[in-house]
Amino acid sequence: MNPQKMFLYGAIVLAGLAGPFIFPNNQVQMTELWLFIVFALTWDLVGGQMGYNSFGNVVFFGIGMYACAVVQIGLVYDVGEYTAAKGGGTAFIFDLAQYIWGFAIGLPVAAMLAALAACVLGSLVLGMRGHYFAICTLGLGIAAGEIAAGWDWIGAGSGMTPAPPPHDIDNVNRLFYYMAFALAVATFATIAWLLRTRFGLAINAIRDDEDKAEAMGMFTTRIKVTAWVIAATFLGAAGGIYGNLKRFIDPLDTAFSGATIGVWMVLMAILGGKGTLWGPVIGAIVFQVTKELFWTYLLGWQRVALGVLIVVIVVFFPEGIVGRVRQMFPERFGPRADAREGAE
Amino acid sequence: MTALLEVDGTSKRFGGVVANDAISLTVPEGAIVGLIGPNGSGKTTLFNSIVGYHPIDAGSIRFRSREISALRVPQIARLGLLRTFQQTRIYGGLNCVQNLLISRSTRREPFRQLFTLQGARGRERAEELLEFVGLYEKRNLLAGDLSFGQQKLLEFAMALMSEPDMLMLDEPTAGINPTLINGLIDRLKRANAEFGITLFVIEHNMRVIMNLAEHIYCLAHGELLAEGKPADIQGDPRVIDAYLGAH
Amino acid sequence: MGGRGSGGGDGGRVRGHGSGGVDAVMSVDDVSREASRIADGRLPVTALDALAGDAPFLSIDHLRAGYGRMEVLHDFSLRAGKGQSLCLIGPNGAGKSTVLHSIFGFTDIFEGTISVGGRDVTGLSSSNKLASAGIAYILQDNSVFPDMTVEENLWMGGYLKAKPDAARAAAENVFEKYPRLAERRRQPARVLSGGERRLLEISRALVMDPEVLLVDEPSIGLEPRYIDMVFEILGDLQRKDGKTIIMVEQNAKKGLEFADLGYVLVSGDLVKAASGDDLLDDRDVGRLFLGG
Amino acid sequence: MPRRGWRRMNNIELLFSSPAIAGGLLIDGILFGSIFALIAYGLALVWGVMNIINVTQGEFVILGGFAAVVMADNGFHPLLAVPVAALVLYVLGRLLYRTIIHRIVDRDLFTSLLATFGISIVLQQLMNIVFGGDPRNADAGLGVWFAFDYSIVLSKVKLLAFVLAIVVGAALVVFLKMSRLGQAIRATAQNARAARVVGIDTNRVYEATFALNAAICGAAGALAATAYTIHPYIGLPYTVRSFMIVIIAGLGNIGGVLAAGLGLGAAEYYAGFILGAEFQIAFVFGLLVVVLLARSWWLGRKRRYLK
Amino acid sequence: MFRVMKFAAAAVIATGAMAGTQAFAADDVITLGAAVSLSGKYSTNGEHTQRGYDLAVQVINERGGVQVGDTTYMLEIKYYDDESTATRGAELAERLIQQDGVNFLLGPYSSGLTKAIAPVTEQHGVPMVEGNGASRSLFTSGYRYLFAVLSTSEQYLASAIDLAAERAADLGKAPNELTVALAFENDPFSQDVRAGVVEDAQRHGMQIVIDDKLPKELNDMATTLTRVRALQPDLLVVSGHARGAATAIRQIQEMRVDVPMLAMTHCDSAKIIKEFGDAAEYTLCASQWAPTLTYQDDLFGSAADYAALFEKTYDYAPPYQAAESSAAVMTFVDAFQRAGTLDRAAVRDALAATDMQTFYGNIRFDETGKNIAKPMVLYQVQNGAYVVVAPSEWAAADPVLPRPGWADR
Repeated sequence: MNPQKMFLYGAIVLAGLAGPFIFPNNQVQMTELWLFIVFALTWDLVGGQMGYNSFGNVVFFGIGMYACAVVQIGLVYDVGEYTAAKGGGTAFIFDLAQYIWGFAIGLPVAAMLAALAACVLGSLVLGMRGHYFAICTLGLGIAAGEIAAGWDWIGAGSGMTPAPPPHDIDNVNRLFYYMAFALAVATFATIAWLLRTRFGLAINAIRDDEDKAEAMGMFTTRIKVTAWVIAATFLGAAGGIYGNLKRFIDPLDTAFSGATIGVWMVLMAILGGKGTLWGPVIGAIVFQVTKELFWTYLLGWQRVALGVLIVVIVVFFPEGIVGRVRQMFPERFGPRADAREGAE
Repeated sequence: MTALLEVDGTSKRFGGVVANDAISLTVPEGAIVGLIGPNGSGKTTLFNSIVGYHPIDAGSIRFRSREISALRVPQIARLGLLRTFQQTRIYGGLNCVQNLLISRSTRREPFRQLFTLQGARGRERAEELLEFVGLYEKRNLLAGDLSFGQQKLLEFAMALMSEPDMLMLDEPTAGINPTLINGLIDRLKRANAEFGITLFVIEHNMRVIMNLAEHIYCLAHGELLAEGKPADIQGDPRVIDAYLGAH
Repeated sequence: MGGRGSGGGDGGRVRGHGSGGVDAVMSVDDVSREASRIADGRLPVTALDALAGDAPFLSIDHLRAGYGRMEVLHDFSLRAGKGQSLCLIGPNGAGKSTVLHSIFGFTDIFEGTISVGGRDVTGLSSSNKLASAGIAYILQDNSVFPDMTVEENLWMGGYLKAKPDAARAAAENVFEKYPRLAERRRQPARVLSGGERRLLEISRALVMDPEVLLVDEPSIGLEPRYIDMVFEILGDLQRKDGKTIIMVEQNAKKGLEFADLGYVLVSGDLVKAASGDDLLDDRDVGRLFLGG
Repeated sequence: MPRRGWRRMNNIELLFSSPAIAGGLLIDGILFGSIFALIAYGLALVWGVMNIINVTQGEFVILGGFAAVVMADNGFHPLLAVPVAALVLYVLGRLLYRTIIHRIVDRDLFTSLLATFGISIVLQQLMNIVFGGDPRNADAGLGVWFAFDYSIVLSKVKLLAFVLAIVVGAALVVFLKMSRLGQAIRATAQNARAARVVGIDTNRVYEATFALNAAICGAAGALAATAYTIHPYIGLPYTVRSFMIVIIAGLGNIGGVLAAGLGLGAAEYYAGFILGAEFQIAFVFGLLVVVLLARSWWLGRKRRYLK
Repeated sequence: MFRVMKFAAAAVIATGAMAGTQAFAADDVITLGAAVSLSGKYSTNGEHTQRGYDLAVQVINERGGVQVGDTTYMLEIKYYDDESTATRGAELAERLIQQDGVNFLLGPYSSGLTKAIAPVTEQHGVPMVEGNGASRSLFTSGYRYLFAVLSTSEQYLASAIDLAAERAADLGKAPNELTVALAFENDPFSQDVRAGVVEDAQRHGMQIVIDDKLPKELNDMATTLTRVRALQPDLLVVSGHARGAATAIRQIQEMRVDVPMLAMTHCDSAKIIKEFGDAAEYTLCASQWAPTLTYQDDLFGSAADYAALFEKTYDYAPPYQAAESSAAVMTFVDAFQRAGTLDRAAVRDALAATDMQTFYGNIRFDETGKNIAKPMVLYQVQNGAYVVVAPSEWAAADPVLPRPGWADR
């Protein structure tokens, strides 16, 4: 790593750490932004780098969200009773230790369950090619949501309230912020490293020509499932944080929200530049800012604007911001100028 | 010479159409063997059957005496039996060096080896092979930006990078400038002689196949029509009738 | 570098499907480099006019064209007279197919004009090329309608005709001439072998009845006897029906033997233009493009 | 959940306790499915010819429905709205093609999914702004037929939708086979470049195809508004079911689309009856996944996934 | 790469800068914040809610505003569109409080949205008065800053069940022989209503024979109705916001389902009389409020006056969602005046001490924040109008029971 890059990464980490103190009023939006970066990065690993456009990654997000909430609650109370009270009942109080342990166990469980789901589902559906995969994942996402909405133990359609934070923590959102920040950094670092390994080349090869990769002796299904599992792991943890951040899990609107977060993660990756390391990060930032501006200034028309934005991005700007920059400055940012070059 | 690949009475049907009918042939270790035949005579079907693209209906296929007809594509490839494609296939979004790096043989390595960084040795070998096929100067270009002929050469280099025991080439010279064909023949011969790779080649260009192969099989209508030395095949009236056309 | 094939015989001409030596080893770049060296300098358009018999039917003037922002052809001009055939040769990536694509409207044209029979057709979309300018294109890759029968495929060639009967009659003519297709007239085109498919594609041009026929690699991937059949049809089209044919052929020898005119392209520039026979006899062309 | 499981057993028992229930449900399901079949025709056409998965199907349907509601509000018979809605949507289809769709025809399916998703959001919102979010209904006043002492009740509007689905299907087959445009559409679907080469203006074929699809959806929507209730956000169920039908039936197989549509309607009703209404949609999507998995397993077994 | 990063950093800073601009109220304006559903599945009721708020603000401002201590303030509402999704609602509440500096929140539409927003307002200590979140669980979570002017969900259809028990004889049965079919949308509100109905039915010993959850993308309930027809329950209870009501009325008519009693919620917000005419006849409808009630206040006058003003302004009769929204604004105003300050905690305490009569009904909160001073009413559609049939003190007519069968109409 050259000093320039080191300085850069250092600056970002410092900015991330200082964020809530500089913009205390935007803490929740910044938390969301870090999570969005995780969404876009993990989507891009499979969709952009490997060429498997999934509309179903939200499944892992939702699984993680429910898993984390269930663990947090289940460590202390009976989950069925808790959900039957529909998030109400002053009897369900968590003290600081219970709350912290809930996270300490809940987040890893969320990540692992999501990974497990990716492993099982992946071995089934990753054998499909192209748009059949996209449609199948779309179906998976919606089916998962509907099943969650029918499952009484986790609150069914009435939703589920994650463990209420104890009053000892006076700014629980700050806790969520740093968890999201840490997760985003971990995700970025992991994916940046992956792209420098043979694995990175392998998933790129699958994107470019899967038949060829197989013919060259690559066990493509195993590689594809691995990539999906890695994406799901981070996404599951992100779901765990997101559910707590929102403090209310609706099965269709929050957890398995294919029409919002499920599509947004794709859009962010495309907007920033599919198949690049920095694209999803930049895409997430631009998207979050744009979205917030729409909601503020286009009351009642913001969804129209969002729809138009989707069309414009997809139709007129498919190469994304990073892609456009590469086209404009091929010497500086050309296809070779990505992270992998440092790998020799 | 021991037989490296033995195809024994394989048949393949698609719907009602018989693509291969009880074909038997042998490719000895270290040899260059040709496969010719009119369009639709079942050459590519035979190739696909050997490398595992579709199950065969009857017969057996053995590689190093091991039955491979039930194996899947990557498993067969990892035994050291590789093929190239008629419509050239390369990884268009990667540059030439990367194309070769990812083609490096991992036959004896575990899955977790995928999670290691690339070593300098792999890169050295990749550059050597690019030099060998004459693409060294293009090594940092995206493979998708190469011309068709260059992509063919790259695909060949990728195959070599994988250090196969046997390489099956599907029309290696189709769409290549005639002058370059000579170069390609030379490289194929050198690959055979220097790297010890057994070659099995489908080819339409008679000049190429006559120069290259030691032994030629000729298919027609899914059946084995003739086999023999190039000179014999060229003079075989059945082959001339079915393939070269009398004029 | 740059040796001559031992199988070559009379003055660089190689005939038949004979054997060749393997001592000619040349890289793509070397061919391009050598080819630029043999260029006649900038060819005056008047020279092209003269070749076309001073009565050009199809003319391209100072064309700059390519795909997206990439420019493949730089200031390219071409002239072909009515009923003439012209073969474009050159190394891979020289822009031969791009010329055909440009004429048919598959490329982005930045500058220059293309006209047929005196009419400017530069801006016409590819869908209208046949209807408005009588230009037909035989693609390099598969261009039959797989789920239609052979018969229907031929009829589709007459899609633009006012009366479907005219197309049917033309199709009958084709069947009479090529019993191989007639045998299969009621089968879907997808069951045809590669050679039969090529035959169908080219004979469909007979039904289309265009003024100008663009042919991309007529012999690619074909076994020898189909190659001859294909050139036979093309010969019919040119000599009997008086079509103007512009062709790209990798098998340069075959192409030049067939064509009245030959153009040599290197990296998007025209470096040589002459009659087909003259090019066949040209030592440099022979060395660079005809193979040893 | 023993109680629920027990309930489901009871539901199965109930279902087969009387032929009127099983039969009535079957008929209702089939009639329900016929509207989906109509929409699926259009999707199959657009998907097959243009290689575009149009997520806007449902919104086209709802727009057609609002056309019927508006006409009913103004005193016209809502069934008059069937041709009117078709016409309105035809124009909208052309408009959308010229502004947006023509730019994505050559791109991958994924692009078309996303782009049409964007369009569908815009249409939903515009409908919400123009027509309001109320659930609406256009009563055709056709009444019902009934048999066996009301145990089988047949809405005439639904029956009409069913008949129309079959008529439109048949007309489509004839149109594709016989008419010049139909020929051009088939040719373009099979090989667009070749179609251009024989002089077919593929751009116009695409435009006509897309508009035709919108028109079919509009007609289906007018029927849906008379047979069911509509509101701006209810398009998605129509979209996904048409998806599902096309995937089961395959492209370019209109008889199959009809059969799959009717079958899906019936299967869904039985599932809803037995599992409870809350799992009806889960069932549809579960089925989608299962169908795709079966397809992929079948192809994989034959190892026929080589492109 | 460095340049890309600089760009990213700039974008981050830009976000903060833009989002940080605070829309502070001018000195003499009190800004109330509200995230309502202007789009999405609740947009119908979201609009009723918004109009209820707007009408109250308009009338109050016309009357000279709010006197707090020595200052007179005008009211103003800062709206966002929550798109009928819980997630978005919570984000917007956060935004109203953190970035827009709003100190008082009005509730969104629906229990689900209120559930999502309540933890946010609670955490920031921002008082919220809501008129559209009826779920009982909202008031068992110990929220101190949440106040609801409406009756909670378990009361919605209690009077319908009581009515059935009372009038069981008319149906030819004893109360404990009655069978009940339930079809409730799978969302927090409807499921809470269901819980109340189940309790009431069990109290009377009634037997529940169908208990379906309807999906959220609700436009067809034929499978449920087929079972209703097969099992012939005495009472069918449906709840699923406006769409549920519309779908049920439509399909009950079309499938000619005969049940002696049909009770549902959201009849008026679905405009079932206007949309379905005769098909809506004899339906029992739970309502928080009715224009025929005898409540009054100084601002709007009687319930009927409010209804007239609303209809004059918006061209349709006010559904109760609008009325309770207006009442929510009045509750805030009352609390501001009594508190004499705009301090959040003081206003919260004033709210807790509310005891007032409005056109909408009496408002007095218990310690959990729900209104315990106002009962639900039950309408029946009779001759194309809503007629109050229970509770008896306001009943304008006797309920028609059992509903005449379709064959007899």
